[in-house]
Amino acid sequence: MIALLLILIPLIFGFSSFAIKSDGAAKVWAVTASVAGLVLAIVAACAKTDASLLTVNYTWLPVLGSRFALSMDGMSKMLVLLTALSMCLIFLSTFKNNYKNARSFYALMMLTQAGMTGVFLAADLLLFYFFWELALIPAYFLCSMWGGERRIAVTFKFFVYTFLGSLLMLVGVLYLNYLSPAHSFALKDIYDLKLSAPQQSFAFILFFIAFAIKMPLFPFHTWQPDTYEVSDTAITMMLSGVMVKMGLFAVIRWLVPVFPDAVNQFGHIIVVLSVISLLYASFIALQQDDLKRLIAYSSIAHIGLMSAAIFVRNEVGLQGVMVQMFNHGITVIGLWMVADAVERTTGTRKFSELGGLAQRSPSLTALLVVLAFANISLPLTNSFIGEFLMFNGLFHYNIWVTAIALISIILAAAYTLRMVQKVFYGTASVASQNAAAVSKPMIATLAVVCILVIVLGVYPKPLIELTQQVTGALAAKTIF
Amino acid sequence: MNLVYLIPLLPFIGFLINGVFRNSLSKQATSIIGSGAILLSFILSVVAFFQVKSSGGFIVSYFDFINIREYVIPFAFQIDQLSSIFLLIITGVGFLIHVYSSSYMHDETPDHFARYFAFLNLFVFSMLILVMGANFLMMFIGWEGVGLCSYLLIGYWFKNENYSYAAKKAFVMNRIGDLGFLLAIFYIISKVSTLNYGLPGSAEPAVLTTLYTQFSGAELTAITLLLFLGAAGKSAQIPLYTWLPDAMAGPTPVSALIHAATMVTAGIYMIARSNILFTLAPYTSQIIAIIGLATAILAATIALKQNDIKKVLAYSTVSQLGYMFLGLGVGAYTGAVFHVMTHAFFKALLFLGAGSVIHALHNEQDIRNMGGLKKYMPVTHISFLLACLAIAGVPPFSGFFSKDEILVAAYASSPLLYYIGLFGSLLTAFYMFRLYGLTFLGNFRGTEQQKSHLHESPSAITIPLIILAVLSVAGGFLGVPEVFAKNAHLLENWLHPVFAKSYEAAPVHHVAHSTEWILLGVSTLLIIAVIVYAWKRFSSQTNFKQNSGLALVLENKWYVDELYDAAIVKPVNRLSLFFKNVFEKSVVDGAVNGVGKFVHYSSRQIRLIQNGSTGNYILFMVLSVVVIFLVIWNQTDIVSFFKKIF
Amino acid sequence: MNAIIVSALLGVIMMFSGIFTGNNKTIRTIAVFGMVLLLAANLLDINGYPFFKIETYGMLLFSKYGLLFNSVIIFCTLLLLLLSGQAIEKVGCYVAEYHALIFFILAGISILCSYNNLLMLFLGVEIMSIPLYILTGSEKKNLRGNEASLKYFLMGSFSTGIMLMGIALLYGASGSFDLLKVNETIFGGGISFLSITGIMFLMISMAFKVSAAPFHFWTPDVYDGAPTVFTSFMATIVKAGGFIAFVFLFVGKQTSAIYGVDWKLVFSLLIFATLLVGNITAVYQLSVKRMLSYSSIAQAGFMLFALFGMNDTGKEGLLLYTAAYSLATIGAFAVLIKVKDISYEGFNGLGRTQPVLAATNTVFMLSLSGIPLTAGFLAKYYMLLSAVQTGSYMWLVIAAVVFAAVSVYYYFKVIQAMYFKPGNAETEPVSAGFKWLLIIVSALIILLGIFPQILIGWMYF
Amino acid sequence: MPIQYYIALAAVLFCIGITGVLIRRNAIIIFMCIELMLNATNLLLVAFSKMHHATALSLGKAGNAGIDGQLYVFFVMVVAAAEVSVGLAIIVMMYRNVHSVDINFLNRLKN
Amino acid sequence: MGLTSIIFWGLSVLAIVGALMVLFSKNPIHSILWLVSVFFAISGHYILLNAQFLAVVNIIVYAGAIMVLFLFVVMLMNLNNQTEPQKSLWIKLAGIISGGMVLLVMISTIRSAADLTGKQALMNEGDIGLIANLGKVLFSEYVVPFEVSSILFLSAMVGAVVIGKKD
Repeated sequence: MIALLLILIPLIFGFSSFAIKSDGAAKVWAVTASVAGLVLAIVAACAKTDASLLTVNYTWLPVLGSRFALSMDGMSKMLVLLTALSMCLIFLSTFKNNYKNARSFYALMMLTQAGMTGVFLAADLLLFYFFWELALIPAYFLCSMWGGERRIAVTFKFFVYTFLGSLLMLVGVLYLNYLSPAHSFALKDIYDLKLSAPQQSFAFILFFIAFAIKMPLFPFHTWQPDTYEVSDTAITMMLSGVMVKMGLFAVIRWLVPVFPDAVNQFGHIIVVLSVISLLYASFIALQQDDLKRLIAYSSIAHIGLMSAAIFVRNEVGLQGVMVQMFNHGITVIGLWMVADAVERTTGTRKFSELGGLAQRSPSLTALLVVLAFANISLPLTNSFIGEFLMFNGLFHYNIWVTAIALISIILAAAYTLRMVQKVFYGTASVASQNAAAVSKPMIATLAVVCILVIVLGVYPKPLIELTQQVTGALAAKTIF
Repeated sequence: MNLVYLIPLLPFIGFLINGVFRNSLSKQATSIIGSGAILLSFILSVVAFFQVKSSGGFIVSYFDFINIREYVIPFAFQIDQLSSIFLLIITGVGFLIHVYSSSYMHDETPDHFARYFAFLNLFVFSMLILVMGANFLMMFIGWEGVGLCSYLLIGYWFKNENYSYAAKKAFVMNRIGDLGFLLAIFYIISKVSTLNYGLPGSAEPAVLTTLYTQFSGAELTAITLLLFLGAAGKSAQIPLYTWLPDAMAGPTPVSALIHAATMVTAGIYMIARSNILFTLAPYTSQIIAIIGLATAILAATIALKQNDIKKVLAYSTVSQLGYMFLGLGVGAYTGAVFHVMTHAFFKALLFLGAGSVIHALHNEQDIRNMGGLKKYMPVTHISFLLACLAIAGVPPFSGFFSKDEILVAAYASSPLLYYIGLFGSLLTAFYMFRLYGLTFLGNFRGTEQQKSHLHESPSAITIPLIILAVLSVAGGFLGVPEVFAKNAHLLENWLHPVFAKSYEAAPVHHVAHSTEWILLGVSTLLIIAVIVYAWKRFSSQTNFKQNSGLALVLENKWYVDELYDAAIVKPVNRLSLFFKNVFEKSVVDGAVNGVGKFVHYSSRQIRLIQNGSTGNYILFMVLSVVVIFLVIWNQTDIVSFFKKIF
Repeated sequence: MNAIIVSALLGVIMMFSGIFTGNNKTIRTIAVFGMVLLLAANLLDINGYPFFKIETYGMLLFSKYGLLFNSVIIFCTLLLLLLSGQAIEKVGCYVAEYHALIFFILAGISILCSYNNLLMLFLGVEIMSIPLYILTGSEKKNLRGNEASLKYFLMGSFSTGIMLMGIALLYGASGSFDLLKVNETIFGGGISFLSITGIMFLMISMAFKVSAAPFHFWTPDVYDGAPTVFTSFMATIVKAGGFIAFVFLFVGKQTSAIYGVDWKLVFSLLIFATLLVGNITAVYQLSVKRMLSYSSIAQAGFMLFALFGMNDTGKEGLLLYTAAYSLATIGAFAVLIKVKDISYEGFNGLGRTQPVLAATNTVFMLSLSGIPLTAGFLAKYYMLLSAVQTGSYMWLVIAAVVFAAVSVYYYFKVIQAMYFKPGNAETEPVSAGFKWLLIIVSALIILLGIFPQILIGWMYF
Repeated sequence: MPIQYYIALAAVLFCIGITGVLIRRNAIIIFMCIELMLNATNLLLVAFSKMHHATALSLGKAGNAGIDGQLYVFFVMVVAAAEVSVGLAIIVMMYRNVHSVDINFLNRLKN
Repeated sequence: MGLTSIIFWGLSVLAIVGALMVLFSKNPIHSILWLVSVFFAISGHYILLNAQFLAVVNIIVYAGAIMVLFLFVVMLMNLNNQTEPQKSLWIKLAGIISGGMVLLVMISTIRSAADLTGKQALMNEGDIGLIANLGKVLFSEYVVPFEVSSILFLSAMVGAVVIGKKD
């Protein structure tokens, strides 16, 4: 029941938000919804496995063999929690921002949330596909309506790109359905499929491209920096904090267990691709001149590592990915908040025009430094555990790959600190001198994020315990 | 024993208070909180020390930091002989430097002052975690933590872009070492599924007590080399030493605490901690010895021609660290730790003294503009002189004992190492007294304005100087070699449990007492001779001509920075720019946009078929009819063709 | 049978209504009521209440599927009349006659929904086509309309000739026009080149009617030149009629390899060409109307999958596809008619000036591009499923989805114009009823997108 | 006569019709060519009708066998007549507006 | 070679020549007249095949009504040699080649059609083409299409009115 509510709340609040007349009320409405969602998500995360509470299974498309089935395991719980938390953080941190046509803005945000939550909960392949798209459409409108100059073209590229990916996945869905003797989409039945190697390879490629675009993985990533750059930062937070996790989640939930042979066959290529992604993005980030683009590339790098850790197929790496999915979400949202604050107070994101902001807003600087170090996964920040485990997983796979991948931690330090240096240190530029004060909710939310970063960095046990069972089950099924 | 957690926690609390309330606390409150926290830690460290003394080492486990099916890494502290020594050094020297800082940094505004103390406290916290951690991961946590604090403190004056660049450089270079450290950790954990050191003498399965036997020789070599890479990064060894001199951008007490006394010795701590692994990997040990020695000599040569007071000290630090590595490499673990300790005393003293000078001269750091400070700053002068004597290795100052222990061990390993090492210590004596001479002797060469303000520093500065001077002078007696007195090497005895396994695995070659006497005698004589020469030469030097030839190369640090810049930094940046501006735009995104453009282009072309002429339309239709018939009649071929492709 | 007779009668009534009343509104009201009546009659027929019991000697065969399909078509026509009825008045002064022609066309389509004889196929196609030539040219002073009409007529007659040749050859091979007998003879016997050629010709002419490439050339020009309301009619209802005729010729015969001929290959080439031409050419269009006509080609490419698959999924899917596509296209054209400038720029800022129009139009575009939660998605899904179920030709399925992604480009350009581009789109006055109707259509699209069984389930209850 | 002769004749006429459609520009002539195509099929249908009749005769159950073909021809003529009336009306309408029946002038709608 | 054959070949040649002349006459009037002659030839074939009813209908409807309508329209428009547009040679060539290819396709079909070998079209006999038989079948089995074709006529009529009537 909770599973259904988790989707329904943002859905209902979202649709009703269109009807709200005043922008301020819409804002409050959205915050209410997100808080309600967060509470529910926490309840769900804390709930012991109680089938009736966490699963839903209704008849939906009998003619096609699809059911409206939702279920929550540890990974779902964690990601739903991340979604709900992120939305809360986003709405709160941007509380002082005024969006034109705010009711639509909040409505679309909540609809996207509903879609993403659905993706994490779906226990039926077709339903999963539905939610996958449902998350995309409002995001498209969001990015196109609120953001920078080139947003229409850029967002469109993003949309077509991801949509193409999903369509290929649709072919894969169809193919699986065709091969499934019961013509069922249920997660369990899909897992039980016995596919021949060529069948697996074919379907695997179709699914993988979709997920690789979503994650995004080199060389399918070019939509991402552009989109992150031009869309409004609140939206970017959602895209980068939660939506890219959809790709990783999907790989873990729908790809690896279903096509073990294909994963075995293509795993090596994908690991290499992921490591390339990791290093390539890091290299590019090294000379970025735009705050948002830098964070975007950094995000690509992190995702590359996660993808690599999935495809090395061992439990340690997988556990790392699980933890990191949550933690990366938190960290990157924090970074975007900083980017938003910087852009809103100074009016620019270019390093060449920034500098010395530390004198103007020391609190922001302090919080940024925490997040920056979380971004380079310093121990005792939340990202460390995940990266540690992932690199460890990678190490099990191959020491040289690990060594090469580890170069990224150097590069990460270089570009992240360069960002800190260029934006906050040095002598104050004109833009910095004239910077407005950072809004109180922003600072407060950022502080919450930083506290989360530290707390989860010191005590990651809840996250590990939440996902341990899933990891174990998956490992038992597919290892590997 | 349950209070152990307070040792790191107190500085952390200090950090939090100073950090969060930096805008509301007065400077005095800040310094009291900052220093007080460290003092309490120190007291607790002393308590811990005596606990260890009375009942041996112990491990306190708090919670599972990482708990996955394959392994558990606890968040645990291990207080044993080695870590308790380091605790004392860190908190003790740390406290002194905090006190010193409260005066030294007095010109800062309260919020920056508080920030400074917060960082300093955070540093102590991290350093304590580093040495108290009961496993390699805990060490890594501290390892990175100190790196962070070093970054923050080097870039403390963030308005200066060069400083923040230096901070970044320090951090990034450390990261290169971390790469090795992490790989080593993975290596260990994937082999034995634990990272715990294990208490010396305990039989519980842990890496350093029992499980190390599971590694093959090659694996040990790999692990130790990787660990050494980490140590080289943190402890500024070739090839990763260049960050340390640049790190002098930070406030001088920071240089004293972090970049001389404590953090940079983390590498030594790490190797000393995992000594058994290194002992069992003779190949690595050799490399360490060679690199250590090479670093010692290289840094010493550079220090000869530096004119920045802090730079000289920085290179001196690098050089001394090289000695410590030499000691580790030849199996003189105690000697290395001993040198860490004495070095902490006299190098902290030197830096603080230098700070005092700089303070007095209003941020003048060039020794060519100093001179004759002897009469203006007596306390500073005396303590500085003592420290110089200590570092030069003049008996009976502390440096003499520790350095000679290393050199003698080196001799036991290979006389060649000793000779080179001795040459290095002669260089040390020379540049230290060059520094001393130029700074304190002769006549003041600075501006009149500076001269009018010359004064001895306040007591918050001088008292730590005095305490450290005492320690520098007397610290050596903790490790009096056997030559002088039997069983007088207290440190050796104290640390013996930690290194017991190593000694079992590879018994230390003891040099015959007679040989040792000769070595000591010769080295002492030579050093004194060099000191005298340097004293003479630099006490009255007034004109400084442009360097040329080798001197110029030395002044420019062998052009290593330039080499790195040309060989690594620039290519990386160029590669990055290439990726960003060319590859990403033209190739990756170009392909994506190319598809879009291609669709557009085909759209324009295909619609030309739709040219409006009915005749053409029908013609196309008729042709299509023909084509379709051809397809039907040749379908077998076509189908097999498609099957081949798909 | 109900539908054929009632629609023919209604056609006659409409003819005469023009004589008795000059009031367009009355005529329209009569037409709407007539359409409702027709729908009711057809629905009664489905439920087993035929009004007439006529011996057809196997000329017509009423299947539930055909009748259901017919109902969908009639329902869509009803919507078209309701949404764009006023636009018919603006075409010319023969409002009653136009309506009469529409009813006659529906009679033709009703025949196509139930024919069982190649003669009825021929008559049905002609009854459907000839009035269309006229409707296309109904704006007599409009040169574009004239041109479209003549082009349509010439090419249509040409395809009639081809179809007749095909039928003649089939007759030669089988000795009968009865579909069952034709099937029995030609699909059951040995290799007959005569019937292969016959079927090919028949197929080509049907491909022409449903505007499958490379026989699509008339479509963009005719759709562009015809009065928009009739374009809408042609693109949806008439196309659906063509498809149902096409489907009855091929589907359900398990004809995948008669005489060693792999029909899938031919259909796959047709589909590929259609998708290619439709989608790619639509990308560069500047006028929404012309874009929609290319889009109709592209959609036909997807509908052809029903023929490619030749299985029940394809049949079910075609029903859903027709409903989804017709609803969305009728809606889109209804909005287009209201907008003064039919180029993309004309839609700039519609989201602000006419939020309801823009929102519903968005739903239509989403459905056309096959976004989940709209009927368009499940329709495409069914089509692809029917292709996948054949177990081969995966390249075609992949090509289809790639083209679907391309289609997003031009459909979303409309959405972009409406919401993201600055501008003040001007529209004709829009009544509240019109808006509500649009909302109902969108709601239907979404409803079908979530619960397609409310339509497909009818086939089996 | 062997049926092949008739088929060949019909095919020739049919293809001449097609060729005519392709090579002429006058809409009326094109339309006439289409009528020629229809007539070719008519001829073919009648020939087939007689062929089937002959086959049935040889099997001894002639009856009305093959009559379908001739009736079909009848309907084709009916349809053709209707088509011609509409077609010529359209051509005339076109002629009234542009004073030409040249299909090459029909190029307002393109691309 | 019997009389039937001679007539067959004569009519065939007339039909083909006539058809070709339709194409190649410059003057539309001539084209129409040649087409009429083709229709006559085809009617001759019908008679040969003993399909008298169709032969007559063909002459009345096609050669008579339809072609006269054509003639009427052409004369109304006053089309002649001078106004007759000509396509370029290349287009003509392309058209002829395409038409020829379709012919090839069809001919090869016939040649490959094994089930046609030995099949004869019944000449000069068989009474299915007689009006009585046709009528009986038309109004029994074919009554539905017959009635349905009325819809076609109605719509064509309405259409002609809509198009042809002056506003």
